[in-house]
Amino acid sequence: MNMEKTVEMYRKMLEIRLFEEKVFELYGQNLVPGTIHLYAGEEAVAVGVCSNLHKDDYIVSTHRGHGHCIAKGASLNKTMAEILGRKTGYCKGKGGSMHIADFNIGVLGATAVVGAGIPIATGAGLSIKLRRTDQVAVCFFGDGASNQGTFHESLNMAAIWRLPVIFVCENNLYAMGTRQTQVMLTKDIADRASAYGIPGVTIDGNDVLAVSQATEEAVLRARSGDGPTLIECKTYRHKGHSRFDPAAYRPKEEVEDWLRKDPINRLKRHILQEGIISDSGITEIEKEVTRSVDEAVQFAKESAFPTPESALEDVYV
Amino acid sequence: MNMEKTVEMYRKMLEIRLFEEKVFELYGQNLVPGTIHLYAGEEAVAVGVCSNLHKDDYIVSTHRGHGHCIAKGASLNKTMAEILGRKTGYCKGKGGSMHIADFNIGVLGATAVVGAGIPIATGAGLSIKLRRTDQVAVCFFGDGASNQGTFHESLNMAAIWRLPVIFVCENNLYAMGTRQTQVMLTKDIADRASAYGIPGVTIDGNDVLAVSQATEEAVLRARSGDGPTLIECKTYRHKGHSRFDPAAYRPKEEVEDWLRKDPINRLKRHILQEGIISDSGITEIEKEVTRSVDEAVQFAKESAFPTPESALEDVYV
Amino acid sequence: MKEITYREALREALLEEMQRDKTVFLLGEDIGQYWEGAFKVTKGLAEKFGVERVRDTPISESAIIGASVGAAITGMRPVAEIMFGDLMTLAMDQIANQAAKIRYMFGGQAKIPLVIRTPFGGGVNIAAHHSQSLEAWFMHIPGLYVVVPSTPYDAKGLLKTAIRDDNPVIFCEHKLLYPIKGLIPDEEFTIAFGSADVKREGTDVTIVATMFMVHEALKAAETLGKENLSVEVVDPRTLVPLDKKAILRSVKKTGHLVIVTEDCRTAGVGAEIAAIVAEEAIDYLDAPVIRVAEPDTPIPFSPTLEKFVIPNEEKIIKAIKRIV
Amino acid sequence: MKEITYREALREALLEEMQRDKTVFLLGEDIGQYWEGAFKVTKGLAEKFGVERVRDTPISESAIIGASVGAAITGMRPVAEIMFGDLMTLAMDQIANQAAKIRYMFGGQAKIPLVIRTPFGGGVNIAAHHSQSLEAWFMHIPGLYVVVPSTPYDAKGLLKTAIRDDNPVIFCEHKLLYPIKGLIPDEEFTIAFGSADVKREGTDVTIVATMFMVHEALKAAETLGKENLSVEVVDPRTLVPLDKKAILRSVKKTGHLVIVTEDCRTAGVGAEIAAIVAEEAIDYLDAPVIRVAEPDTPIPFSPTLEKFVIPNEEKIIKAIKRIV
Ligand SMILES: Cc1ncc(C[n+]2csc(CCOP(=O)(O)OP(=O)(O)O)c2C)c(N)n1
Ligand SMILES: Cc1ncc(C[n+]2csc(CCOP(=O)(O)OP(=O)(O)O)c2C)c(N)n1
Ligand SMILES: [Mg+2]
Ligand SMILES: [Mg+2]
Repeated sequence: MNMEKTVEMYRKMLEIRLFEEKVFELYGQNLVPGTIHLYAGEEAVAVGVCSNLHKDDYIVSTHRGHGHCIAKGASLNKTMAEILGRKTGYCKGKGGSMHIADFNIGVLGATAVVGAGIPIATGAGLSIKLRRTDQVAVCFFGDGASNQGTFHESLNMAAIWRLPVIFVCENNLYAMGTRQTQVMLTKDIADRASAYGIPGVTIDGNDVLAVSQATEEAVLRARSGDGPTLIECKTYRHKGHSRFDPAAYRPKEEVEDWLRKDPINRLKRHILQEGIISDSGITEIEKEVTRSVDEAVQFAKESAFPTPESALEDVYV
Repeated sequence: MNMEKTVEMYRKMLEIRLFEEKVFELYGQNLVPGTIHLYAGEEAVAVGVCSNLHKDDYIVSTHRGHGHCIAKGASLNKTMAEILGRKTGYCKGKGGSMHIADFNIGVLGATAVVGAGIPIATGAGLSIKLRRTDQVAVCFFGDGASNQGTFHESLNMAAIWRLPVIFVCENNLYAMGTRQTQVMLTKDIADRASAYGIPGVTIDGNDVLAVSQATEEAVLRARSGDGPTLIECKTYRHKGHSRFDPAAYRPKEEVEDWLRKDPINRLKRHILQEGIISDSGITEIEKEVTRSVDEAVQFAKESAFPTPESALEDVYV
Repeated sequence: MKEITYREALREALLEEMQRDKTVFLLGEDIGQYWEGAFKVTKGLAEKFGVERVRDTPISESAIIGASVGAAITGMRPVAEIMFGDLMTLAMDQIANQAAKIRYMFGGQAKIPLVIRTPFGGGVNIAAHHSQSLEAWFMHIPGLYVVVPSTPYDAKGLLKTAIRDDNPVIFCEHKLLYPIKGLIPDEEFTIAFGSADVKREGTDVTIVATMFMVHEALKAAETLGKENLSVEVVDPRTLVPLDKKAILRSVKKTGHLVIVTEDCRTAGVGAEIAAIVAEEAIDYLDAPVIRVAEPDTPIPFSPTLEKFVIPNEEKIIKAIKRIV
Repeated sequence: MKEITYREALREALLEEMQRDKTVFLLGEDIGQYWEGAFKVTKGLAEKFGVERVRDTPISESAIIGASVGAAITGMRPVAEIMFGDLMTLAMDQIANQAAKIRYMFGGQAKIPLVIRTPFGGGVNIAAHHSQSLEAWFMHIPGLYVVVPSTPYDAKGLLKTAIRDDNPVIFCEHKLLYPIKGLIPDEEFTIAFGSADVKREGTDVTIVATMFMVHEALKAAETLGKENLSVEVVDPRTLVPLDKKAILRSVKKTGHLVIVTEDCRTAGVGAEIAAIVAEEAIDYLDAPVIRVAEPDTPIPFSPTLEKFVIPNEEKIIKAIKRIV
């Protein structure tokens, strides 16, 4: 693994983590309308995946989407402004936390209907194939989403048409309060790939290097016209499902165990052990990231709310 | 295999075949409104499956449903009358060919939305489990239907709840003009069972003894609380998809090959070879079946059409 | 009498009906022991009745409703919860083609004692995928009943009736109503479908309003009352069957009709009510009918935007002033 | 001018647009080489343009529409076929929550140049799962256009416009219209959305009718003409956007309005049109508005039953005679 890339991944993961911590804090200050679904703990998935994508590659995101977008290169300022409902946000305040999109960098948007993004990413893959570019389309979705009919229809469709799509299942073991084992008998969701005749791999989703490696292979496969891959990343969300969820359904030991497996600390240890950069290099990154997150907060807070009448715009082209 | 049961299966298969031939004939005489989807060629599936069911077991049927219903014990008279749109039909003329039902013998009805019956049968299985009876629910559906989202959602649901449901995929190689191999990469649809952690078997659907055997095992499993089974029966429809389809998309040799594999001739040969009954016994059955099919035609033709105003009834209880 | 919330009223109805009839059971995503419903309507019920009868499902809306249909036609009385009304879209075949039509298609052989509970409505800044009001879709499908309670009393009485009814019922709740309090009798009661409730009597203008909008309409009526305008507020309580008589009676009395619903204006609930009046009471109208509804946009996220599109007291008053 | 069928008109539109713009492609079940569409609208197109651009899909309605959305927002112009309008129910989330809302939710970033073609309507005895008319559902969802051509000319001109438009369009066809013939120009033409067509001028009564009902309305007008009643037939051609002006202009002229649509009466297309008139032209009405529609039943199979529920010339005449 390229050292520069490793450091860049560290920076991105930290960016997501600190961003999410700020969102949590602002929520407490009543500055975030609606609800939030934090990505903290799962950073290695988005970052490991997106580190293999070009700017014009696509991703389709979910209700737990801040991390995906930031990993793909979204502006912290515009993301934060959107979450705070400001007119400078990515969607002019129309979308909010669950619907960040940036079409300029291939972020085709986050859908809050669980599983609904899977056929959309499939369609982006079809579009790539028809336009004969070498892009790929990545779809993020949860363990819960893999029980939706759209999962089945889309993976099959992508398989038969050999579309350049990478299906990334973020298996954080829970869908709200529902444990994965309660709602499916198969241990590994990646095993479902065989029903469609495509490769499926299960990896440690808290190991960004493993995620990146698996994605690299899937991207290569996709770009060479060999079709889709299902990558299941086992990971864990640090917080509850949404802002108000105390997540009492999770055993204390399980939570502690996973907190020990924190993907950012893990990468930091690796970086230091391998001497990729030094302690002071890490501190430098932390400072820079903290600064840019703080800037995003300031940008968002200082931004105006949209004018009420703008609610009537953007329904049709 | 019990000899009596074998003969009974022969009779039922013949009943379906001659019934379908009559429907085809009546269609030509403009006596059948709408469209029809004939079951001819696939009789071994319905009969092999239903020969293992009790009267109070359930089946859920499809647009190609005449055979399912007759195999489960439906009255030829009422089925034919329904197909001809008469008020003496099973549904008082409201349903027609694609919507036969007989709740008295567990025929929970045919849905014409491909794949829509799969969750309904699952719900019948849930009901059985909640009511703690030892019934089972069987769902018939096609190869085409297995690409619907409902297939995925329902098999998973039945699996996790260990419901007494038997999913019978009638793989007749085509969905309208679409070859199975065009729309899925896996050769055997039964392989999809592993995605749900349930057993899946692929059998020769033109061999009624094999179908019966596989069903017997699945029924046993279901009644003992061990959950669902997916049975894929490879078979072939003799005619086109619906009345007006010349089925030009099927290679001549393929059709001829399958006609040679006709399930009724095959069972007849077996019966004669094994000496289960004699030639004259066969002739006797043929006569009886012909008579009852003719009676059904007469009954239907002589029945009145429903009064127009009865269209307003049965919307609500 | 006792004072309880809409949420508690729903829960009481579920609890009482489950106690009364053991074929009643609940299913839905996260309605069970670990979450007790996204809006906590099923709180404590899994604990009380066990996980068999208060059943957590996978995220499979189509199979949830399909399985409910299958259970309903074979002797059970399922009450399914779809976590947000917007997600009914995922089960529309099972709702509109199967649940609604099975009885008819099969010539009256089946009964479908199925209730689908789901929360509609905006006002909590959760944007376009979690804020819609789609009641009109279900009104348009014969075979379904559509229930729209606005108070704890109505919620409890109508839910009990829904569970006892042998037809599929779309039972619409509203996110902003869950915490609203109201009085209900201590003894058991049910409310018949098709009986509107005049929530406030008046002689000058009729407001027909549903769900959360009933409360906004009552506020408007109160405010206008101070200006000596007497406003009647009619709450249909069920959209199918619809108590046309009650609506027409009120319109014939006041000669003025304002319809207030939270759904998108075009082809919404208000269109049907306006059409009925245009067909059956046109000669009694002293002014044009007015629909106050959402102005045909998806529901936006930001509070300034959402507030602009959802009807409220102020907009109702403005509408009424246009015609009196 | 040349005379062609509605089916051929649709096919010509598809063909011309595919020739004009290589980002246009078709997908759907059995639209390709082996079947050429359940109603043969795509006849010869797979042969001409290849299986990449005329793409047979698995039976996966939700993924068909979802994939179309994904293709549309990334530079392609998909035209999806859903084999029967009743099956739109299987893709309602993708249609109503994704296609319709993506542009808005994302603050105008996306364009969704997507057409969904599907046949509605009864009259061919294929019962409740293959005969519905669900246009009103789509009217109720902002972000969608809804197109309802009744003639070969309208079909061709509107489909070409639909394909060129950057918004998602629900393009409604009708099974009984496919073989109907009409004149169209030899040269290229398109028809702007939102422009109603007065299919017959008259002064005594306005009929607003859509799809196959336009033809029944014209027959009724013809018959009544012989009795010296002058009937105007207005065909909105697109329900969203709706040419309100044309409808109001006609109603103001005639003072009598009968709305004829094939969908279920309650909360159907007719409700919206009646409501508009109740809001904006009530003073011009000399009689109650009348809706002639399907009487809120699923569509039954048997010819005697189906004929009874679907509107036709006779029922239209009866309705008109009630108000003149
Ligand atoms: C179709 C659908 N059903 C239910 C919901 C409500 N809901 C929102 S997130 C969620 C859990 C999703 O779980 P998973 O897919 O594992 O993603 P995670 O939240 O764990 O990242 C549910 C049930 C929804 N938004 N959409
Ligand atoms: C959801 C849905 N999509 C499409 C159709 C149109 N259609 C009717 S039968 C059929 C083919 C079904 O194929 P299969 O499931 O293999 O059953 P078979 O006809 O071969 O018995 C199709 C596409 C439908 N009725 N329902
Ligand atoms: Mg999860
Ligand atoms: Mg088939």
